[in-house]
Amino acid sequence: MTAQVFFLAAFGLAAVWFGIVVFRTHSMVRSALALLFSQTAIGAMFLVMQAEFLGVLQIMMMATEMSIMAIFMVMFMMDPGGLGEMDMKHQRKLSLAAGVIAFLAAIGVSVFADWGPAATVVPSADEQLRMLGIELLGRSMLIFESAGLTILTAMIAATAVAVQMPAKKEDAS
Amino acid sequence: MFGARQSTPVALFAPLRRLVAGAMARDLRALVVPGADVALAAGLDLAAAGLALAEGPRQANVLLVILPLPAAMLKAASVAYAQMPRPRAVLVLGEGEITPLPEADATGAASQEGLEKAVATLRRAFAEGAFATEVSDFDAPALQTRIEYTCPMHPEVVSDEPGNCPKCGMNLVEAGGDGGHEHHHAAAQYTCPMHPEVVSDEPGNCPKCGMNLVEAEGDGGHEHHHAAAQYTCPMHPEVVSDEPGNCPKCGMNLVEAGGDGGDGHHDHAHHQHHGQDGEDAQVGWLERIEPGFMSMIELTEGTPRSSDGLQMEWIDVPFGPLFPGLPGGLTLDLTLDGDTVAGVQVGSAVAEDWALPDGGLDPDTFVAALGVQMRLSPVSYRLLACRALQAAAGITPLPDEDMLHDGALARERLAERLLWLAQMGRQLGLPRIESRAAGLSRAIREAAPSEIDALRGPLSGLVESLRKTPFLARRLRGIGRLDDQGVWSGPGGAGSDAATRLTARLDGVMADLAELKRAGGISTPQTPDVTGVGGHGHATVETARGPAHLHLELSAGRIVSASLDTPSNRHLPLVETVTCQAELADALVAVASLDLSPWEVRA
Amino acid sequence: MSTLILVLFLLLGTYFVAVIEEWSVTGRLRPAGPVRAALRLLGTESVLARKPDRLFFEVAPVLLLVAAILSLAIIPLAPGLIVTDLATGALFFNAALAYVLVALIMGGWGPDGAYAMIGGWRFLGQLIGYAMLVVMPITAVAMRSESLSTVVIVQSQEQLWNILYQPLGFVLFALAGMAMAFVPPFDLPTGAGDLAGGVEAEYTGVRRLVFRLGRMVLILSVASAMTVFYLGGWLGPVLPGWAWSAIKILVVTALMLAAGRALPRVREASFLAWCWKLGIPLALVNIFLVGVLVLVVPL
Amino acid sequence: MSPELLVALVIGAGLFGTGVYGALSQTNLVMIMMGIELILAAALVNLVAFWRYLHPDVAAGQMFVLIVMTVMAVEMAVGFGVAIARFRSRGSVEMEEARELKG
Repeated sequence: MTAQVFFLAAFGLAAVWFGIVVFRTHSMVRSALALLFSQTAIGAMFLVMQAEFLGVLQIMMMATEMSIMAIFMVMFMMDPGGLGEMDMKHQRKLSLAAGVIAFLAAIGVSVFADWGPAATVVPSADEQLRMLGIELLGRSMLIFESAGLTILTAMIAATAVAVQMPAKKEDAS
Repeated sequence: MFGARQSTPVALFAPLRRLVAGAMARDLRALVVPGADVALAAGLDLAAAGLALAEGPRQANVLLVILPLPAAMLKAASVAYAQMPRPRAVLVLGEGEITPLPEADATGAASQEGLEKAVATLRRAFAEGAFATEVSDFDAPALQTRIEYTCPMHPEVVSDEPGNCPKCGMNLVEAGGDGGHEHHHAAAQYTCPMHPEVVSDEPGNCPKCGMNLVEAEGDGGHEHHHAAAQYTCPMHPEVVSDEPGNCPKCGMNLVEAGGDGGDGHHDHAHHQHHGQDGEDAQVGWLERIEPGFMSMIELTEGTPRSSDGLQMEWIDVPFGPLFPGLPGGLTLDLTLDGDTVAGVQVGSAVAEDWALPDGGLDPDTFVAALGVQMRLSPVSYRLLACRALQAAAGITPLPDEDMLHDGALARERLAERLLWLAQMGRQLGLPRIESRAAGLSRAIREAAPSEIDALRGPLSGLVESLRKTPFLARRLRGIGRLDDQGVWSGPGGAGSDAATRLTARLDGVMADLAELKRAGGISTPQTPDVTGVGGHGHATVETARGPAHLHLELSAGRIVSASLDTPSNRHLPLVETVTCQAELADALVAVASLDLSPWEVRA
Repeated sequence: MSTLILVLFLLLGTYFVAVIEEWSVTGRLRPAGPVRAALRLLGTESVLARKPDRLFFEVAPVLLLVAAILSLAIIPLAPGLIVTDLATGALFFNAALAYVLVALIMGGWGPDGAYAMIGGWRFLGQLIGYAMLVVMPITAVAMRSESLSTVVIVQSQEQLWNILYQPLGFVLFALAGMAMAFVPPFDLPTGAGDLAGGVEAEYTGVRRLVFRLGRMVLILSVASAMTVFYLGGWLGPVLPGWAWSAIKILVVTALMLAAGRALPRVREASFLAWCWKLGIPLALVNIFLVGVLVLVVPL
Repeated sequence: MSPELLVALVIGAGLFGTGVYGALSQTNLVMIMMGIELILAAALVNLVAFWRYLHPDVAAGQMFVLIVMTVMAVEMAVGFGVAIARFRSRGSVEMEEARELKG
């Protein structure tokens, strides 16, 4: 067993375990931060897989994203601290079955598919960055720009949906 | 030392302990009761005496008490003392009662000299007694005797007063459960989230890990909302649970409650709705909700709504009476919706009832008492009382003397405006302004006429630098705007906001300087001789906060009735206007910009 | 040897930051102040709040310290004097400091106190303001050096420091960095007059000591980043590289804290408005200008 | 096939299963979003693993990861927009209480 396998498995198990914690704790803030640590562990997996840029990016982005998630949990829940042990689940059996089936199916595919020989040589981090940059601003420029445009649209649309229009406010009162 | 920290006497660590104790003795952080402003008004220079100001009780190791103080303030001080980490000490300046606080570790007169001596004593006490093998604990009586009220749904909501739960609007019940609430609480069991084997009938802390106990699942309080099949214990009918399992009391298997399991409170209500109109889609979809589901819409129904329609957690946060950004003694209880102020309650922990005793007061006692009570502006109120007495007795004051009294008044006004500036500097995070204003305020309060000329330069320098501080005016603009026809009588006038009030006070500083020059000298007022005289008198004095009025009635040389009208007392209701729906920081700035003195508030 | 210098840099740097920080609050320079305060906190009881989220309460100060120290790992003090020269160094700096937010939210939520909680959430709002203003000026810096590696970034400033090459970017990054280190006037999460200490309010004893240490290392780290990205890092005549680094970092720290002493604490709302309405467009302009410069005047 | 790839894929499967369970079992909109985030994270792990162990010389693999990260951010933005709007109109983000969305 190589060191890479060991670290992959270690960070991976941490990621899955934190993922499970998300749905087991009663405290909403803990939920959000457990998800953050799950994502951070995934970022660490990227680093193990020598995708330095992606790993660091994942670790950076998720910190902010999940913190925002935490504040939304606090806003929208009556009992964010989970002291009341409120139950927030439904269709338990169905979802558990679906989860297990999804897990097994994915494992089945990954084990039985023929993935071909594994690559051993990986470009250096510098080289990767350069390649990625050229890819983004060359062949895949259109896709990248569409992604950028999509996120801008989503930002504007989400804000428009969320903001209460002053005119509407007068109606309500 | 009473507040010593417990430590085992291991010889190996003795030098380290000495080192730490020595460092503590030279790094004293004081929490000032009633407040840093009162220390300043008493002419104390804490930094020069070697005391740094602590941000809050958790960061303090010295509780500096400036006496005399009313009981309410002492109670708050004892709670703060209980929150201070050990080793901690009490330093008392002045004369008076300090119960329920523990015995003082150092005492002194309320003067700079007394403070410095007391600090020296305190340093010795810290160096020698910061650590002890035997320590006695201090529990603030105020923390022990109170009855806590809690929400049956939200055990984390604990309040000192009965009322409604800020989260769901339900009535709060007395923690511990008595009389009328039996049906809710007879079955309520509290358990530790970490140690399920810990079960208690009362809320409290887990004996194993100290965590707060939470209500065990399936207690009475949840009954209405779980309309599902319920399970109960054949031996203990009060044990009701949504899930099959064991009875927490006797461990027997729970059995399904007979027949009406699916017909709880909740469902009945909806059947009725259904019967009435049958078509109501709003009710229709609720029908299909899974059994056992707790509807948030129902729970939050009827709770107060915030004006922006986006209600976040409502929390009650006390600011004061020992909050560093506000005048000491002012209690500001804010209800926050997120970080917006949704409700406010303002009061004073140092207010006194101004009722006169039966048979009246003799003038000397009255004037002295007024001077003691109005801690921040004693001269103004003494002068007010003296002038009212003169008016009542029909004495015409000598113009020269009156002029000198005006000088004293202007000097105190100046000191007070600077005191406010120091407070504002502290709140806005301008330490340079804070220390300069505080130093000048201290210097001017007791300055002789000849010394004031020397202070003129630094004063106008401070005013100039405040006018030039970048972003200060922008920071204050639009905050705490007052109505055009309100009761505001302070600087800035009607319709002012925090920025215009600051400008008005700075103008006031220059005007006071001019007034001092015109007065030409200073003399503090003496109680006029009114032996045997009777009559009515009224006087008005312009303080830094606005005009103060006193109307009094003399009968045979004694004051039999007095009605005092102070600017702070008048302005107190304005707090609600200026904080309503403001962001928290803005609300605090707005309150500070009103310059309320809690001492002038009537109990 | 280089490990020793790096550790010394961390310790001495933290100490100097603490001295300057005390000056910025009290107005007095006391060299023994930080040592005394540290000893006092070491000997003070560490009180647990009444109903804490124990896990968060304990983890928050440590996480703050660890995040701040990690972000220092990519700071080169001299050629070869760096913990790890990552190809994505500039990005890593951001990634490490993103966890300052997590630490503050944990520390705010943990003790179950209103002041702390409001402080923690306020910092989240503050982050939404400054986050883009940290990343976008760094983008412009990386455009000039054609690399995210901090060593290459310093080398790219051989001819002209970035503070002169892209002054607009420096101003934006300096302000955003101050907000990131929550030094005054951006100390919304820990303001004394505003929240009685905010996130720090409930921490006492050793836990507070760790928190304060983390805070000092954070300020040091932000000052170091400004030095590396804009002030040419170790570049300078006569003196050895590490000395130039140390001098520049110290000066930047002092200026940063002195600025806070003279300015009133910002309003959260106006900070956000300023960042999004003015800061981000300016950062875009900066990127455009630097792009033109890089193509037209290769310096 | 290399053991590293297998480990990464199994971890991905685990995250995917957890995400599916979470997204289906939770009643709260924000919690459901957390489940979706986990599902997307599983996709990220798989993409990076495929890139690393099958085609490390093709930068398009990394670009896919960036696109998925964008999708995560978009999902967050839209989800929170909807959540705020619902919270305003109904006072709740419980999906049990959003049955009228079924039509």
